[in-house]
Amino acid sequence: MGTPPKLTGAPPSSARGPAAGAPGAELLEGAITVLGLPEPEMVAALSSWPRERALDLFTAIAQLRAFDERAVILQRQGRIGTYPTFYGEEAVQVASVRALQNQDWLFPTYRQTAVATLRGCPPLVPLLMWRGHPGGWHDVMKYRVAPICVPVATNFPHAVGAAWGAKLRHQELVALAYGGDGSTSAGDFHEACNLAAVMGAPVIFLITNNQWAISTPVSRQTKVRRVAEKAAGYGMPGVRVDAFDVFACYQVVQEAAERARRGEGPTLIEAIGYRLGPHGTADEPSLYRDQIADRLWEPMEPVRRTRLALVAAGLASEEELNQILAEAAAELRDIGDAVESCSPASIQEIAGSVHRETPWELLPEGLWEPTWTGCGDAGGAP
Amino acid sequence: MGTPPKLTGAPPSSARGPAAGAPGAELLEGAITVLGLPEPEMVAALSSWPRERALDLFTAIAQLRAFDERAVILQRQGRIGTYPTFYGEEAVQVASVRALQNQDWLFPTYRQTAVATLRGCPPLVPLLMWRGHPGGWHDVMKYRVAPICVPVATNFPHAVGAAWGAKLRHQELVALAYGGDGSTSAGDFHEACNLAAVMGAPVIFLITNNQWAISTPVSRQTKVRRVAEKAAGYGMPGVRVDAFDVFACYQVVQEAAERARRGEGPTLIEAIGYRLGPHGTADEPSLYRDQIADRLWEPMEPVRRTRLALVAAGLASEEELNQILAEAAAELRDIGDAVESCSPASIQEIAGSVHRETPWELLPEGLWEPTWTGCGDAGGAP
Amino acid sequence: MTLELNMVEAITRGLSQLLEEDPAALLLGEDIGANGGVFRATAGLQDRFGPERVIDTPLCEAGFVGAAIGMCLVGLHPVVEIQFDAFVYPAFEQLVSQAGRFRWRTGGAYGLPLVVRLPYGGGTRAPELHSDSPETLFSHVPGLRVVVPSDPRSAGELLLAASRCGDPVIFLEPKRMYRRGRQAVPPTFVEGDLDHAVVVRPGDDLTVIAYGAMLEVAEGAAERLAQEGVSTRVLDLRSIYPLDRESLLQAAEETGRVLVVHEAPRHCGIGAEVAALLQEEVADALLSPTLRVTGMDLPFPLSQNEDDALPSVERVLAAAHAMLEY
Amino acid sequence: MTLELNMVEAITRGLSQLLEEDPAALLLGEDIGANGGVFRATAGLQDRFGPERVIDTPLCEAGFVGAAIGMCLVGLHPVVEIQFDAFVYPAFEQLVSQAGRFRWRTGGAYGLPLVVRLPYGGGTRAPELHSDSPETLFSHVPGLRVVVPSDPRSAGELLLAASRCGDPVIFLEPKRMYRRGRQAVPPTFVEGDLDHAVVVRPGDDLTVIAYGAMLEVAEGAAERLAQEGVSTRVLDLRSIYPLDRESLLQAAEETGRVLVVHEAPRHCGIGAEVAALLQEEVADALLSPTLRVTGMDLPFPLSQNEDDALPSVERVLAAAHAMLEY
Ligand SMILES: Cc1ncc(C[n+]2csc(CCOP(=O)(O)OP(=O)(O)O)c2C)c(N)n1
Ligand SMILES: Cc1ncc(C[n+]2csc(CCOP(=O)(O)OP(=O)(O)O)c2C)c(N)n1
Ligand SMILES: [Mg+2]
Ligand SMILES: [Mg+2]
Repeated sequence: MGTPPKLTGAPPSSARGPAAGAPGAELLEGAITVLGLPEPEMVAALSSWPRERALDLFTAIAQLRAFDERAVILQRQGRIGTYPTFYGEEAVQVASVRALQNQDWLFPTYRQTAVATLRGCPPLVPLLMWRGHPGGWHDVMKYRVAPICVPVATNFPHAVGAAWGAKLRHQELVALAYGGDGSTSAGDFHEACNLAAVMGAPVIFLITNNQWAISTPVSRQTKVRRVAEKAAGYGMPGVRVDAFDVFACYQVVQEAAERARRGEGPTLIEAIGYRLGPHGTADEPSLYRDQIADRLWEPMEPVRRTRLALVAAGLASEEELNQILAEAAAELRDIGDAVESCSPASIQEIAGSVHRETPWELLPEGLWEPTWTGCGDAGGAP
Repeated sequence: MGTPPKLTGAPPSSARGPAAGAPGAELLEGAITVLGLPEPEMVAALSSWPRERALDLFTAIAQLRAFDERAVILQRQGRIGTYPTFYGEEAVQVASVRALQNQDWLFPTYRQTAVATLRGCPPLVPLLMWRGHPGGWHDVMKYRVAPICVPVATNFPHAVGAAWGAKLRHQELVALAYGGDGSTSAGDFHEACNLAAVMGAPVIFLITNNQWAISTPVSRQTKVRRVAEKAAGYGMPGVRVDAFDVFACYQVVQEAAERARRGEGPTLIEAIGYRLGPHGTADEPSLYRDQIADRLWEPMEPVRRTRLALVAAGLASEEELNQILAEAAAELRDIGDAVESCSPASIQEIAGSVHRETPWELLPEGLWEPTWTGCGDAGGAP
Repeated sequence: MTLELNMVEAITRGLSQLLEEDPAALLLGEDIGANGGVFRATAGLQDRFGPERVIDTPLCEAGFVGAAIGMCLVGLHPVVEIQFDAFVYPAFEQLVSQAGRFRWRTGGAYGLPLVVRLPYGGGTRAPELHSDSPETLFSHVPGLRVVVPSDPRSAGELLLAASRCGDPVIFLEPKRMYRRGRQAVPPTFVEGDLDHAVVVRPGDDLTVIAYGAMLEVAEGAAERLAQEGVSTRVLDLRSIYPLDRESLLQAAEETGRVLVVHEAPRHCGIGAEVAALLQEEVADALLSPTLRVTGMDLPFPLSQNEDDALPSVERVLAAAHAMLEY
Repeated sequence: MTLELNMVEAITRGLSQLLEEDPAALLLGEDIGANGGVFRATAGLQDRFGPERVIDTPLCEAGFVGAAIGMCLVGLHPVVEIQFDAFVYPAFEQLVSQAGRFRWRTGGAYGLPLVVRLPYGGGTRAPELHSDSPETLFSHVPGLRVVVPSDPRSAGELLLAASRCGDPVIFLEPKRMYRRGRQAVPPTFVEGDLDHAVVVRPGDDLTVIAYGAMLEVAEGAAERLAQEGVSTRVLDLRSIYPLDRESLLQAAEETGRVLVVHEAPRHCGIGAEVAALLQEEVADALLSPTLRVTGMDLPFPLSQNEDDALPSVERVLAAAHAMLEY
């Protein structure tokens, strides 16, 4: 369930766009893209990218992919609980982290549970969270990555507050909040966008329009299927970009961050993609969408698409890229054991983590202080 | 406090627009207007209006004005509690009721507490509400006017549901929800607009942009001071109209209602005005806005402006219009006595009005059924 | 002829019966159409009744709960599904400031035939905010009815009653029980009784009051106590607000000891209300304090620790023994 | 040298002291700038501290409460004003699903220095939804502190403590007491004690527990009881969550009778929790049931009937007499 049925037979020769007839492909029209350009132009565009940066981006994509595939396996093995795969969204997630600086804040949702690992958080930590271990929280201050946000859209105001607050304190800092097409229907999205625009908060709303909210198609989510068109109503720029294109997404996030740093306020970025996988491991897409049609989007799958482009642009060889993928996968091959071997926490420890001084109400039987041991670095900070 | 300081000396000769230098006057640019036209065109435009309809509109304006002035007096006399005057918003409110049909639903806020009276509800009823009498609720089903909504923006989804529900039941019906510039910042506004557009609900969002939310200017409420520009983000038309112009507002609401009846879905109407009075009787505008500058909007005051126009267009004489005003005022001269003479309700009656069958918890001492007597028709229905 | 259904199947059946018998009934929620809801409680209903009666909404709980209020005004009887417990919070204002106050605002004249279905509670190894028990909050808010079924039959019967009672009902479905075994139910449900708690097991020495998934725990404890020779009455509360005062007082008078079990946090929970009520009204009949075995005052733990926070047979037994030895 | 201030003046002073002493403190809310807030609690503060520390927000409670959470992450100490009690409901999800869970989500490492000021309660002849008492709801929600001052001095002192305690605090201000008389306060407030209830009147025969505006009612009743020769202790709870367990048990043990007064609805209110706790822990010390004099389980009545719903000295006396004669 974690990954959709792969294309049978030969992979499509080109990775410029989805195969003909892919549902919602028209949304890509007019979106900023590099990998979607005709090959000569694409190669020309990539030639301006330093090889190191290009390889770094590919490596990060490989790491996210390795995490996601490993997590899906661990879920199938019953070693972690239900898990929302981000298969296919690696490119936009990597670009969002790499195009920002380490002092910038990220506000992820359940769909970006590994972005903290791109800032050095051990992959064990998010996996522990999905295992339901209370040690599965990364150190938010150390990485400047907020806790994973489960209630849709509630992370948007947080990002606005962090960015606006930093502006008030004259700290040079940008905040980026992630969301999906479904999140744009929620009141908190609106209140956050409006507040950010009024206050000129240096925040980026990065909406990955993967065209589905569980079983709900974007056409039923909003009459304006182009999410970026919502920006005008707030008086902020809206930018549309190819979500499967790490280079285009990098540029767009970087430009938005520069605007923010120049004091020009928020930007709404719509990264147009398609949810290649199920909503999560408990989801059954066959109930509500045409699995055959969905496969027409497979050519856009970021690992393959980026690799084809890097090779075509002569920035790397197929071999070294496969090497990177292999290493990323190897890194995580045995992490399931680490996940399982992490000693469980006691309810007393958990009760001690709710307030600064634990009220007697929390645990009539008596109180303990939290001491997460051997579980990544979650909560490890003072 | 109920009405602002009147202009001293001679009233401005023209009522086409606010006096030069009026704050926020530029928002009127491009707004649909009849009374804002140069006099010859204005007269030509009015000539197409049947005299009866024109007089009916003026009469309704006079009635709302009489209600508002009386309510302010009763508040000063301590016979009712704090009261949010709608001084200056009579034109748009009258137009919204008269341009719709009696089967259409209205969803008023604290700022439109007398609209039910334009559908036959005794003025006593809303006055009783402001007195804090539990009988002060009009019969919502009889008038198809929802209860007064106090929490800003929460009435928008109700209007969407009524309109959408009627559409599902194939009832020919439109719903109109009122709101202010401040209400557009709230999540419920967004969720309602988006839901209405997706479902094609025959609903009208009538936003009176009076440029203030208590002490907060619209410039601090939204970066897009033209509220109508928010409509595009939902995929619905946005229309801008002169809020002090009963004729223009009538046209615009009628067109929106026709669109809705044709199955073309919701419309966002921005009625551009200016809050001529305080937010309410407890508000002290001198703390936060320039009372002198505010007076520059006084020429737009609907009673005077409409009267000047009707006379100029030869649709009525000054005398008969003054007669209408006098009668409207006379109607309510003694209503304060009726308000006071209404016998108070018992807490037992109130407790009996919360559930269909009153739970024992509500009144340990014992239960009574509600029997509102002699208080307008509130709750009178089966 | 009867059917053997689990709770979620019974709810599906109850909903389809509602849609069959009441042309004004309709269902609203996220992913309830083709997907049949994340718990499949509406599986097949959109195919049967069409997309105008089983409606997928955008992601906006306040918006569609508010819209359901408006639908009531034009004669519809909406049944709204909230996808998971904690996602009712965005709709909190619509429920508290609007739904619960509508009849009162109309002098008692008009109520809202609105049902909000809320899969709730822990024990399903779900992620954060997918295991809350918010019933206390709604029971403290005026104008709402709060109902919790405990088995397939009560789920179907109370659902029908909820939609027809004329007041807005927060209908909490113990999701942990959705697939916890089948029960014989009649081909069509009769309207359940919203006003009365049900004695699911008679007893004289002690009464354990529970609702929802905790019934199972209460019955498990009663069984163990029986082996000890303690005759334990188990009372299925079903209505959290209003409370069935008579049944509560009767339990105290007839068994002298009352123990309350719920998953929701302890502070100001239903257990507190029951304990306060009994000592106010029948203090003399009480042979021991009314003890509470409840969830803890902390965010519901992630899956590895949820069993630590959920009331268990052992915790109930410990409390029962303390009461019996009091 | 001391000052004579009423409660709203004391709050203004407490806020300005906070802004003076803590460069990271700032105020957010609707109309708190030039207008000084609808109750004038922030009057003059924007002039003194500038529009970057006393900030008028758009009309979006969820948005600015959520933004305040984000501000905490960059080292700010926001104090948010909600204009009236019922308008906190749109921010309910941000408080329940986010603010109260942040420290827990970080394994105890990071708390939110967030204060949400909430003018609350009845008795001011205000329109609908301007007189709610929502403290119970927040006290049932994990991770929040719920604090209620009762007089000018406690308002100033507890406000300072709330902003510095390291946990999110719902700070309920009994608006009915805002201008209810002045009290001598020091020129600068010391940090109040969030953990302990305060005996505001000693007594041995009976304890009346109250908070906020109900203190006045409790003291009025104690005065009348004194004339009858009944020595009544009055306990100002101050912290609704957590509760000061020791003071509660001590009151029960030393006076044998405990009566709880609050404006909030009765069902699952603080009175229920106190009554439940006492019978659990010190049943033997109780000479009578713990009675509750509370608001009613109905929408707070419009002004003409609000006195019927508010606890009064008479209602407290009636309950006290019942307890004394028990
Ligand atoms: C307030 C709220 N309501 C409902 C849910 C249940 N839910 C989880 S993800 C999801 C769909 C979100 O879709 P989208 O925003 O497009 O993000 P995606 O999952 O596609 O990345 C829903 C309805 C939730 N988490 N929060
Ligand atoms: C949710 C909510 N927050 C705050 C308030 C307090 N309040 C009442 S009216 C008002 C301003 C509304 O401004 P606007 O929407 O422009 O309408 P207007 O009063 O100008 O007609 C505020 C903040 C409220 N009623 N509801
Ligand atoms: Mg999506
Ligand atoms: Mg306004």
